[in-house]
Formats: sequence, C-alpha cells, structure tokens
Amino acid sequence: MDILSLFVVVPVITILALFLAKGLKQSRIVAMAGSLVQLAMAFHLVYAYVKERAINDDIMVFMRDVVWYEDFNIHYAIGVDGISVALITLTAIVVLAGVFISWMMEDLPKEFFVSLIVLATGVYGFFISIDLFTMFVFYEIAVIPMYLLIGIWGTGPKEHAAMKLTLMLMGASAVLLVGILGIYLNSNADGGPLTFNILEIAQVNIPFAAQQLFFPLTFIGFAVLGALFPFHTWSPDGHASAPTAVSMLHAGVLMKLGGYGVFRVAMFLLPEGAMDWSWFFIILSATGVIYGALGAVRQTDLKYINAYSSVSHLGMVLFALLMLNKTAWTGAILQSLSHGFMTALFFALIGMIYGRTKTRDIYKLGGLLKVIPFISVVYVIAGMASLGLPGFSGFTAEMNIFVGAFQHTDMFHRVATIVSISAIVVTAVYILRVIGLMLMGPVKSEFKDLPKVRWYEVTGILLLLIPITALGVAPLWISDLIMESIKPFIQGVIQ
Amino acid sequence: MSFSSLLIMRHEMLLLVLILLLIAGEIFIPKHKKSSLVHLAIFLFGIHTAVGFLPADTETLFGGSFRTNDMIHLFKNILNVGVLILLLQSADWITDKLIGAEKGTEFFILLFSSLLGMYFMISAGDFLMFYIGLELSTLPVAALVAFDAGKRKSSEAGVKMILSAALASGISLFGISLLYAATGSIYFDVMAISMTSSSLSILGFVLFFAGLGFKISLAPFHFWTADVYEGAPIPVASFLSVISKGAAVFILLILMFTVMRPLIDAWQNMLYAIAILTMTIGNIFALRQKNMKRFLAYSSIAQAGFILLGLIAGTQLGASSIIYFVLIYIFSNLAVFGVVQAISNKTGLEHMDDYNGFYRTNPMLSLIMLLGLFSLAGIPPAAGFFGKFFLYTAAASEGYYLLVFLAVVNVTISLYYYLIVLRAMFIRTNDHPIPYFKNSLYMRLGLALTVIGILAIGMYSPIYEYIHSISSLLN
Amino acid sequence: MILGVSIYEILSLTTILFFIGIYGFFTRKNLISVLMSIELILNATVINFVVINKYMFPEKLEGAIFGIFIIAVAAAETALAIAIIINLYRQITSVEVDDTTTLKY
Amino acid sequence: MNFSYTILIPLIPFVVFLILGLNHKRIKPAVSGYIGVFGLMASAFLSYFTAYKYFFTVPKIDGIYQQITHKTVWMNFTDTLHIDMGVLIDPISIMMLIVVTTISLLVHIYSRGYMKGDPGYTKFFAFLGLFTFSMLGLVLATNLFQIYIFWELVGVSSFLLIGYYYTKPSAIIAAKKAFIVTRFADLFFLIGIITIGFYTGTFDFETLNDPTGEVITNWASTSFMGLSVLTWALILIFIGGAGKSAMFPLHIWLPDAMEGPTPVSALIHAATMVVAGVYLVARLFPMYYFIEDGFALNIVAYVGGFSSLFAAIIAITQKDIKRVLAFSTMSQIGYMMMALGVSGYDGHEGVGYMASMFHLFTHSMFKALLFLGAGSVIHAVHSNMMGDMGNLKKYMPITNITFLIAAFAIAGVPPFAGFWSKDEILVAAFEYSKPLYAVGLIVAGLTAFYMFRLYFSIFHGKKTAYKHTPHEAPASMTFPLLFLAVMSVVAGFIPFSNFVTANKEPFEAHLNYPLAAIAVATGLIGIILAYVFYKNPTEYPAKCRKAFGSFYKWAYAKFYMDELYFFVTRKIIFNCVSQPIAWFDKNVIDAFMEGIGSGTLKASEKTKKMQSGYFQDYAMAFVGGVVVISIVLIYIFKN
Repeated sequence: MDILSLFVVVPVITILALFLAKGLKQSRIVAMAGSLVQLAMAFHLVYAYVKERAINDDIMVFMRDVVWYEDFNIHYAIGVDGISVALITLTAIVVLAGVFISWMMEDLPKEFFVSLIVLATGVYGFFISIDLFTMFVFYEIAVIPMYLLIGIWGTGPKEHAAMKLTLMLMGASAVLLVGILGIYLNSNADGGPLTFNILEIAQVNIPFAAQQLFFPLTFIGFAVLGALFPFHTWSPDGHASAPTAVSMLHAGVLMKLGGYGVFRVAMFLLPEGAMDWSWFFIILSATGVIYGALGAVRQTDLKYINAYSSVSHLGMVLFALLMLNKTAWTGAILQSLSHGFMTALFFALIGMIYGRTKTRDIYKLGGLLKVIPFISVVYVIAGMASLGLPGFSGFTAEMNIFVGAFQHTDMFHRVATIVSISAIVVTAVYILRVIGLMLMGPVKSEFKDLPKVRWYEVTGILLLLIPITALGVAPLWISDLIMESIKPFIQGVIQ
Repeated sequence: MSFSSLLIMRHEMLLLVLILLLIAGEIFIPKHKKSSLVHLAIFLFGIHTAVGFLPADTETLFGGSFRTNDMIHLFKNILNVGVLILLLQSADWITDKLIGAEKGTEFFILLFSSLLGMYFMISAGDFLMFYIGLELSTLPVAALVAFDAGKRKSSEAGVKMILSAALASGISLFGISLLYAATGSIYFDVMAISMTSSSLSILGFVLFFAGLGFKISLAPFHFWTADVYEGAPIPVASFLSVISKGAAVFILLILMFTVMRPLIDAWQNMLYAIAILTMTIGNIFALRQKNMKRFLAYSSIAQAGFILLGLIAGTQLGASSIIYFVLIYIFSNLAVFGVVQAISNKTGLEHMDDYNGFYRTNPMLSLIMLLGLFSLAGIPPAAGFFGKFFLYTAAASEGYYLLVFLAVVNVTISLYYYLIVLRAMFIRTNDHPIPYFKNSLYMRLGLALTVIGILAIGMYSPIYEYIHSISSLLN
Repeated sequence: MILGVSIYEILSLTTILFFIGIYGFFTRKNLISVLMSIELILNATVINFVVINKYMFPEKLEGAIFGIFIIAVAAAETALAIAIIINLYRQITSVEVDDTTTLKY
Repeated sequence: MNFSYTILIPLIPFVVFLILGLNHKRIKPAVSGYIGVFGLMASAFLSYFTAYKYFFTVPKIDGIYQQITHKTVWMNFTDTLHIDMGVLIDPISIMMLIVVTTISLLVHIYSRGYMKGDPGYTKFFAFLGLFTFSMLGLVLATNLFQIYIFWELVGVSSFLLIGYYYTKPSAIIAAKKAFIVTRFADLFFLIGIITIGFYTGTFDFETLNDPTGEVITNWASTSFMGLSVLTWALILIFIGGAGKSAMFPLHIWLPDAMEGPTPVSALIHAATMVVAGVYLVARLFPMYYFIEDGFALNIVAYVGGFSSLFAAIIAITQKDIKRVLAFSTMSQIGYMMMALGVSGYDGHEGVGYMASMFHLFTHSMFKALLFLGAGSVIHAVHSNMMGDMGNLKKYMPITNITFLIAAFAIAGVPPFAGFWSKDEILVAAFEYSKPLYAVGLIVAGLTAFYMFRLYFSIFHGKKTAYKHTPHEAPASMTFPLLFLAVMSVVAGFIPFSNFVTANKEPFEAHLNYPLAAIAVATGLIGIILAYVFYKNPTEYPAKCRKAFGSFYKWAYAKFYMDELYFFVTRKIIFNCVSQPIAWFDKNVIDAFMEGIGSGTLKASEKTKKMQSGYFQDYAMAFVGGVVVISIVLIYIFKN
C-alpha cells in the first residue's frame, strides 16, 4: 500500500471501527485514534515528500495509477506535490482539532464522528487525486455529509440551512460536472486518447473555443465552494447553523477544495480560458473580498461575522489565483492554509463561547476576557491573525497575494488590487468591533461564572494556533515548498 | 423444434415450468400449508435465476421471431435478479396478506407471466412477438395492481392502468401498422434495411414510441404512473417501477439502435425534448409529494428522463451506459422500495411524516434508505453516481452539453426531495416514532442484496466493462 | 382487394375510426363505453394491418396474422378490463369515470 | 565589523514577553517586574555598547559612517524580490536604539511603582516587552517590508496597551480608534512599499538609498499622473508615517490614546512609537530628497508644519493634562517632520535632518519626563483634569522640579536640551522658507505658553482641597524622573552633528545667534504670559476665551476632526455602505438564491392540477403529445 492511498484507507478503517464502537466514550476514542494516525501520516508525508523532492523532478511524486474504468480511461490516479501535501497536513490537523472540539458530542456521537470522517475521507481523496473523475467522486463525498452534519447536530434553522448549503454546493458541482466532461471530451485534441488524467491533459492543447466555454463552468463549479461572490450565501447560513466541529471542518478544509480545484483543474488545464475570462472573475472575486469584509461589519452573530470574513478571505484566494503569477499563487495557497487554520480556530472558539453563554450575539456578550481569559485571549490572537498581523500566517499569505497582484501594470488590475488591499482595513474594523464588544468591556452579570476551559478544548485550540504562528514566523520553508510546486503550473499558463 | 432450440429459450421454458409447478402446488398443497408455497416459489425462482447465468448461444427461432444473444441474455438476467430481490422483499407481504386470502399462487403466476412476457418482448425479432410480449407483460400487472381487491384505491388504480395501457397499446399498434405500411415487413431485420426517413415512417414511429414511452413513463405519457403506483400494493408498484420499466427500456434500446436507426435525426430531436420534459416534470411533481409510493413514482419518472440521455447519444457508449444505469436503477429503487415496504408491512404507514425520527429507532433500515436514495440522486460512492456520470459522458461526447447541463440541474432538484426523505428519517424527531422492528430473513436478504449491488456495481468496474463489451452486439 | 375501393379510402376510414375511438375515450363518462372506444381503436388497427397487407404487400401474410393476434389479445384485454371494472363496481357501485378520481395530484 | 549580536537587543524583550505572557498567572508580580527591568537593562546595555563600538571603533570610510547590515531571507516573493530579516546599523538606528531602550527601561522601572497592585501587573510588563521588541525590530529593520512588519506589531502592542483597562468603555474605543486609524494609514504605506518593490525590484534600504544607485538616478523611468511612480510611493509611505506619527489629518487617535496607563503614554505615545513616522522618512531620506527633486519631501515639510501649528493651538485649550501633552507631542513631531522636510543633503545643508533627529532625541527625553511627571501627578491626585489640581509643588517637590525642567526644555530655554535642537530646526526652516520659519516660531511661542499654563495650573495656582493628601511618588517612580531631568539638561550638549547627519558625514554645527535670540525671546514671552495668566487664579483666561469666541470653541473641540471622522465612518461607511450591503446580501442575492428554491416549489404547487385524477385527461396529454411530436417532427425537423 502506498502512502497516499493510506489517506483514504485509514479513514475508512476508522469509520468501520466507529460502527463497532458504542457510546460517546468509545466513539471519540476511536475517532481520535484514527485522526491521530492521520496526523502522524501527514507529518510523515511532509518528511517523505521533502526527501523525495530532492531526488525526483516530476510534477507529482508518489504517483500511483490503477486503471479503474478502462473504457472511459478512468484511473485511480494519485500523486502529490507541495501544495497537496500542505493542504493534506492542514486537513489532518483540523480534523483532529475537530474531534477534540466535539469531545462532548452527546447526541448520536458515533454517527457524528462517522460523518465527520467521511467528510475527511473525501477531502483527503480530493487532494491526492490527479484523475478528474476520481477527484470529482471525492469532491462529492466530501460535500454531502454536510447535510446530515448540519441537519442533525446543528442549531437554529438547521434544516433550511443544511438544505440550502447542500443544494447550492451540489448545484455548483453540477456545473462543474459539465466543465469536467468538457475537458475530458476535448482531451484528445492532439490526437491522443481521451483521458481524465490531469497531467496528461495538461500536455494537450485544448482548442481555444472549448477552453473559453468550459473555463467559466469549471471555475464557477469549484469557486462556489470557495464562496465566490455572488454564490456565497450558503456559507453564512450554513455556518451559523452548523455545529462547531462542522463549521471548523467546512470553513477550514472543505472550502479549500474550491480554491484548490480552481487552481488544479480550471487554471492548469484551461490556461487560455483562464486568461480570457480572468477580467470577469477578477471583478467578482475582488468584489467578494471587499463585499465580504463590509458585510461582516454590520453582522451581530459571531458565526455570521466569521462566515462573511471567510467570503472575504477566500475571495482573496480566488483573486490571487486569477492573477496568474507565481507570487500570487503562492499567496493563494498560503492564504488557503492560513484561512483554514484561522477560521477553524475561530469557529472552535465561537463554539466554546456559545457552549458557555448560549448566545452568539455580540451585543449580548461582553467582558469575556475577565471570565474566560484563555478563550478570549486566543480569540484576540486569532483576530489579529485574521486581520493580517505580521507574525501570523495571514500576513505572509496576503503579502504574497498583494505583491503578486501588483505585478500587473494595467489600470484594471491595479484598481482591483487596491480594492482588495483596502479590505485589510475593513477587516480590522470588524475584528476589533467583535473584540471590543464581546471580549472587552465590563463583565455582565449573567456571565459571571462560566465553566473553565477543558483540556480537550485547549488541545484543539493549540493544534490550530501553533501552525498559525509557525506559518507566520517562519514562512520561508513552506512558501518555497509551495513555490517550487507552482513552477510547472505557471509554465503552463505562460505558454 | 429440437431439444437444442428449447435450450435457446431456456429462460422462457424454465419460467413456464415454474408457473406450471406453482399451479400444481396450488392444487396439491393442502390449505394450511399454503405458506410453504412462498418458500417454494422463491426457491424455484432462485434456481431459475442462477441457471440463467449459464452461458448461452446466439440463435434465432421461429423464422426470426425469436432471437437471443449474450446481450438479450444479460437483459433477462438483470430482470431475473430484480424479480428475485423483489420476491424476497415481498415474501412477508405475500405470506401475511395473500396466502390467507388464497391469492398467493395467483400473485406468483401473474408476476411470472408478466416476466415471461418481458422475456418475449426483449427477445422479439418482429413486431408481432414484440406486441404479444408487451401485452403479456402489461395485462397481468394490471391485474396485480387491482390485487388489493378490498381497497377502492387499488381497484381504481387497476382501472386506470388497464384503460390507459389499452389506449397506449392501441395507439402503438396503429403506429406499427403504419410502419408496416412504410417498410412492408414486421421483421426487425428487414425493416431496418427498408426503413427510410419518410413522413409515414416518422408518424408510425412516433405513434409506436408512445406505447413504449407509456411503459417507461416518459412525459407526456407518464400521467398514469403516480396514480397507479399509489393505488397498487407496494410490491406491484415496485415491480412496475423497476422490472417493467427496465424491460421496456431494454427493448426500446434494441429497437432504437437497430430498426429505428435510419430515423435517428428525427428521434434525437424528439428525445431531446422528451428527456428535458420528463426530468423536469418528474422532479417538479415529486417535490411536493408526501406519500412515499407517489413520491417514488415521480422519482422514477425523473429517472426515466436520464435514461434518454444515453439513448440520444445513439452510440455504443450510450447503449452500455443505459444498460448499466438500468441495472443500478433496479438495485437502487429496490432498496428504497424495500425499506418502504418493510415499514409498510409492519406498520401500514406510507406517509413521509410518519418516518420522522426513524433513524433513532431503526438505524439499519434508515442507512439502507440513505444509500438507495443517494444512489438514485447520484451521489458517490453509491453506484447511481457512476451510472449517471456515464450517461452524461455518453450524451456530452455527442455534443449535447446543454442537455447534460439541464440534466445535472435536474439532479440537483431531485436531490432536494431525496434529502427531504432523509430529513424526515435522520433529522426530524418524533414523539411517537415507529418503534424498532425486526425484519424477516427474506427481507433482510433482499435488502442486503440491494446494498451489495449498490456498492459493488459502481466500485467494481468489470461489471461495466462486461456490459460495454456486450453492448456491441446491438450494431 | 376490393374492386373500386382504393387503399386511401379504406385507410381514411380506419383513421376516422381510430379518431372516433380516441374521441370516445376522451369523452365517455362510463368506463364500459371507454372500453368500447378502445375496441374501436383496435379494430381500426386490425383493418389497417389487413388492408395494408392485401393492397401493398400481398405476397406475405404478416399483416393478416398480426390482425388475428390483435383480435385475440384485445379480447383478453377487454376481459381483464371488465373484471377490474366489476371489481371496482363491487366497491363503489359505480362505473362512472368521475368516481375514479380519488387518486390525483 | 560584526554587529550580529545586536539581534539580541530586540530579542531579549521578546523573550521577556514570552516568559511573562505565557506564565502570567504563575509569576508573582514582584518577580515579573524584575524580569522586565533586568531584561531591558541587558538590552539597554547592549545598545550603549553598540553605540560606543559603532561611533568610536568602526573606522569611517572617506569620513562617512558605514552602514552595517546582517540579514537573512525570510520569505521569497519572486526570484529577486524577497523579505529579509536582519539588523541594519547606522547612526540613526543606533540613536533610536538608545532612545528606545533607555526610555523603555525607565518606563519599566517607573511602572513597578505606578502599576503596583494592578491585577494585570504581569500582563502589563509582558505587553511592554512586546512593544519594546517590536519597536526595536522596527528601528533595526534592513528593508521596507521588515519595517512594515514591526510597524504593525508596534501598532498592535499599542492597541493592547491603550486597551489595557479593557473593562473601561472609553479605553476600548480609544484602542480601537488608534488601531484602525493607523491601520488605515498603513494601507497606504503597504501600497507604497509594494509599488517601490515592484518598480525598483528591491525593498532593501541599502539599495534604495544609494544616492548613486539605480533607484535614485533612474526615478523618472515610470510615471503616473504626471509624477514619478516613486514619488507616489514615497507620498504613500509618508501617509503611513503620518498615521503612526499622528500628523494632520490622521492625528485623531493620539489624544484618545491617552486612555492607556500613563507609563504607556510616555513610552509609546510620546517618546518612541509616534516618532516612527519621522524615523521612517529619515530612513528613506535620500529617496525623499533626490527623487523628483524632493517633491514628496515638500509635502512632508508642509504637513509637518501645519500639524505642529494645528496641534499647538488645540493644546492651549485642553483641560486634561494628558491631552495637552498629547497635542504637544503631535506638535513637536510636526516640528521634526518639518525639519526633515526642509533639510538638504550634503554637509551643512543637511542641518534640518540632523536637527530633526536631534530633536527626536531630546524630545523623547523631556516628553517622557513630562508624561512620567504627569503620571506621578495623576497617581497622586487620581484625576487627569487640570481643574482638580493646583499648588501641588507643596506635596510633590521632586515631580515639581523635574516637570519644570522638562517644561523649560520643551519651551526652548537655554541651556536645556530643547533649546539646542529647536534652534537648529528653526535655522533649517529659515534657510528653506520664511513662512515655515514663521510657523516654527509661532509654535515655539505657543509651546512655551501652553506648557507653562500646564505647569502653573498643576503646581501653582489655586489651593485645591484634596480628598487624600497627595504625596510624592515612591522611589521607583522618582528615579526615572530625576534621570530624565538630568538628560533633559545635558542632552543638548551632545555634538549631534558629529554623529547623525543626512549623508552620514559629520560636520560642525554652529549656533546662529540672531535666530537663537529670537526663538528664546518668543519662548520667554510665552512663559511670561502663562505666568501672568496662571501663576495665580486670574480673570485673564476667561477674558481671552471670550475674546476668541467661536475660535476657542473650535479649538477646544479639536476643530471637530473627531466628529468629522465619526460622521464619515459611522454615518457614511456604516450606514450608507455596510448596512446596504448587509441588506443587499440578504434581500437581493440571498433572496434570489432562495427564490430559485421557493420558485421551484411554487411551480410544483401550481402544476398540481395537471394530475387531475381523470385518466381521460391523461389520455388527452398522451394523444396531444403524440400529435405535437408528430407535427413537429414531420413539418419542422424533417428536411
């Protein structure tokens, strides 16, 4: 068994083991063990990847190719580069943190963890796939558990939110499907066989007309998951209703599939289409960046604030991807990672606050710094990371994006870039608004005695906080790792 | 007629023997032991199914009226497996409801006769055989629909079914007569050669197609479906939606790809419209259904629309993906019908709201339902995803991107109502949920087979590859 | 082959017959009458087959045989339909179309 | 010469921050105070050592001080563009090191007394450590991006310290305001940095500032709207600096920032952080000076001059002692900016630059002293308002004396430190432009007046009855006062032009006696007026107030700048942009998406009637379908 397939096999084993487990105690132990193994594997993968990269010059390493459906030339083809390795590690960390945060999941614990790990399986599979079909399969596997996760364990108008989220995402994947089919059916443009293999398609010169037609489909299909304006409305409602760990996983990991897919499929395979359409999507994504930030300013529900903030931050990812250069792309991937950790941390904290105070309305909360100092301090740190404070991951990502975006000298790109950059001020406004209203201020009488933070919560928080800081303090290693992997892709675009 | 020609008609002969044995059983088995008849029937049919998988030759009989090859053989096997699962799932219902009313054997005989009709229909080499097979497959089902003799709904459904079916077959026959006029023959082989794209043959074709469209329940020939499903006993509705529809799709596939091939320009345009109409109407109507049977009726209408995607392509890829899809559809739909039936048998409840909180009392059944619905909705890793994907590929490879797009939009709509069922089972809670119940061995076996089918058909690619290789026999 | 009568006239007749059947199917309020309309349709078809066979392709008897089979099957069909209608009648003591509309929407 | 150990200067406070921050519940207050103080002592010692080593042991090349850098790549943007982390040793960075470590050390010592008994004692020291670290990192930065990084960190530590009393609503608002306003300015700074990076291919100060280098000789290569892009970039960077240094119109956060504990105000909002903008311009001085013949530098000069006048006028009217000091700070920084703006480059022409740095140095000493003195007073009186004070000289002799020394220093009375530096600034301004000189002179007079107004109202004036009898502060607080008082006297005698000059080449500065006499006279007039007005309670202030009427009211209301900002942010951005967006999102975009769903459901209900239950209707659909399809196929498609 190759190391990559293990990322699918281990979760599946965990799921099977979970079916045997009884009650909360066993389920969470099993889930934790499974996720720990995943995390260990992720770290090992990083190590192995770096070692392999030193001697291997291919675009992807650890490749494995098993024919699945011969008639369609569908393969179970896997392989990773620096980007997928980084995102896999992100996933492993967030999943483990999610398990810890859900340590006290009383209602149907087994099912909860099963759904959570099904989701994780899909995400892992998506990141390791280099076959479009396999990728799409994993994509759907990752998306669909959200329905049950939000529906069963959510709060508020959960049924509606779950339905809306699922339908919008599946609607997007419908669009995506057409795009993928279009790519597939044009993959013989140079006379070769039809293929789903990304690396092989990248060698093919897909006719311009086809690129023009299928790029927007593929882009939108993926980008809806990345909360592209104006298709982002599932995200606030969905996140507001979702249970903590689900919000974490969804915003932290699942939404990354969007950017990753755009990068790996839409941009890589349809570079001419990307260039042809980039102006349009730049408008959308730049709007999303500033719109999400401004939208967050007037929200009162913590989760809504964070959801709109995600719209803004992920808009930045798409924006960066559309800049079609190495620096911006590195920034996009870094932003994906950074946002993944950050927003997961946010949702974890929001979950803890909500669990203690039973409200997420920032006007009802106040003075939490005094009562639950640990959570509040981490919230401040997360907030600072979110507004791009140096020393945290957000900064390195955003700087790459801005510097990259600035490489375009024409007026249109300049304006879009400056609009996006200006979001960092708005971000500061809404982050500080939350901090000021919720954490600072006099302690409210109803929140005098809130339970202290527990060990599993601390573990979950630290799991997320450490990478945020590490990425922010010492970005060189990871950014070079990513940049190295981007090179073959950017060459495709330049050609 | 030599012995070897009997072997060629192996399926038909065995099934006939089976029917006769059951008649004998009806006569000789004493009244208080009649329930053993169920075991006997299922056992015998199991053997029949197993024997069906033995390899067969490519032959024709009766001067070309009857023909068989590996593909037709496969069709029959697929139908057999479906019927077997259906029988396993309905065993309880038959034992409880029918044996007591001394109607058990009749049920089997009617069911098997209908299946026999389908065999002939699929194997038909001319329109006469086709027509006889069609009628033989339809009429017993009409009787079965009205089988709940004490229930008004059942009788009403029966009336609607038989009258609509009669009209459909009448129109279809009129069409066949026109085709006969246009080509001078009723033999498929001859017609395929002499068929031209004249107005007469197009008119004949459309009239004829309506008859099969009725069986597959394509819009606008679908209206009977929901009423009949609702009124019919669940096993019969299940049979209608799965086996009957499957058989009709198979023969339609054969006819379209061989006899009607010269009219391809005409029917591609027609199917384009019908596919969209069928999917959309099925979905739109399904959205508001609360009765499970009625809900599944519309769902099955929508599913039929997808089948047309492969048909439109008109390629081998299209053919193989249709066969594959029907196979998956049979398993998926049987899984869903099986659960509905299990619940209905124990509690008599068929309303969606009664399912609220079902997961918390009966997790296994709910999970099977989930799997079945996901397969119908086309969510991986359930097989339905693969079936649909290949259909899309088939259509898209002929350039029907817009159609594929509309189809996937429809899938999203369909996902909504499938999720509604899951919402009831998993998300909603109920003060008085359906209590936990244990299913009989037959039921469990029937459901287990569907689960295995749903999971294996998609993930295990040799099944598709076999179908693909065999579908070349069409041309 | 009937002297002085061309195939067009007969086909016109059968077509009219066919549509009378259709019309009857649409408009009759009694289930039995509806059944009778179907018979008209089938009869039109049978005549079609026979006439086409006789006028156009007289060398083989395919159409005529088809016609015979249709007659036979139609009988079976009618019998079954009557049986089901009677079954319904036993429950609601009516054979009116208006009484068969409880299943809808 | 190896100066890489200087990295320890910022790192020691950072370690202190980590130790105290991570263990703030476990470490006892007494211990944490010592950890902070000793950490800073080590840093300060290293700074002094570095200064000695640099100025006296490193040989000059052609009479020019060398620039020494040690750096390592922190992050790559492109093959050529990258962020480095490292230390840059040159005269101004050394001067700043001394300022920052000295003041920070004194504030640490002072805080041990001032913050005694505060529940967040350890946390406070942790924050101080964080701030010192960031400020030192900023000072030592080798490139624009590094400076930006620490710039932001400084901002956030300022935010944390202003919001130190986080249960107090006014402190929260002040902290938020400080952060957001400076961040708004930083936005321009960032764009400026990126512009420079893009057009010059480097962020590195060494390359950028080389007067013979590619960047400066080739500035005209790309232009945008009539100006060189580099000029634009420099203007943008100056906006960033103006934000941090509270230049008009980005000054509004500074007075509110006084909500923080007084030692913080002394350290951050008087002596170190607020001069970062000045430091930034000084750091890029060759660029400012050479590119487009100093176009951007002119802007610096005029903004500086205007701000200093503007702030001085407001300072006269304020009643809160810390606000008076805050506006005074703003005014003095404006002075420094103006000095930079009017400076030349070579030799004696660069006197403005030298004066600016000199003033930065002396100002940090006496302004810190003023703040710490004010802190001591506030500590004793438990109020910030002048009205609650009076005649404190009786109770607080040391504070009184030191405060007086500082007041003399800032008023420019010889031989106190302020005199020397201010004089040089006026000389530079005089040579550059007479109106600016006039502004400088007026400000000098106003400064003397408001400072002594402050002094007299606090330490003299009416005999106030105090609830608790005020008493002199403990030794930990008076020691820094005394130390700074000494510095305020002697700092002026440092031959600054031997160390810090625009082109790093020492020159001899001479006192310009006529100008000095005029300046001193102006200062003395201010002092005398203040004496007359405020030594004892008199009618004059009220009369003056009446005489100036609405102008006084405007000045007292800080010219309604806060209200203007408030209007723009709350009324326009919140209500006219953000609120509509929230509405738009909910009622247009989301409603559209929801509408697709509910529309489909509605369609489902509407079409219900199609399934009427009459099988004859079904048959009609059936036959109708057949007919339509036939017609369409035969007549439309069959061709």
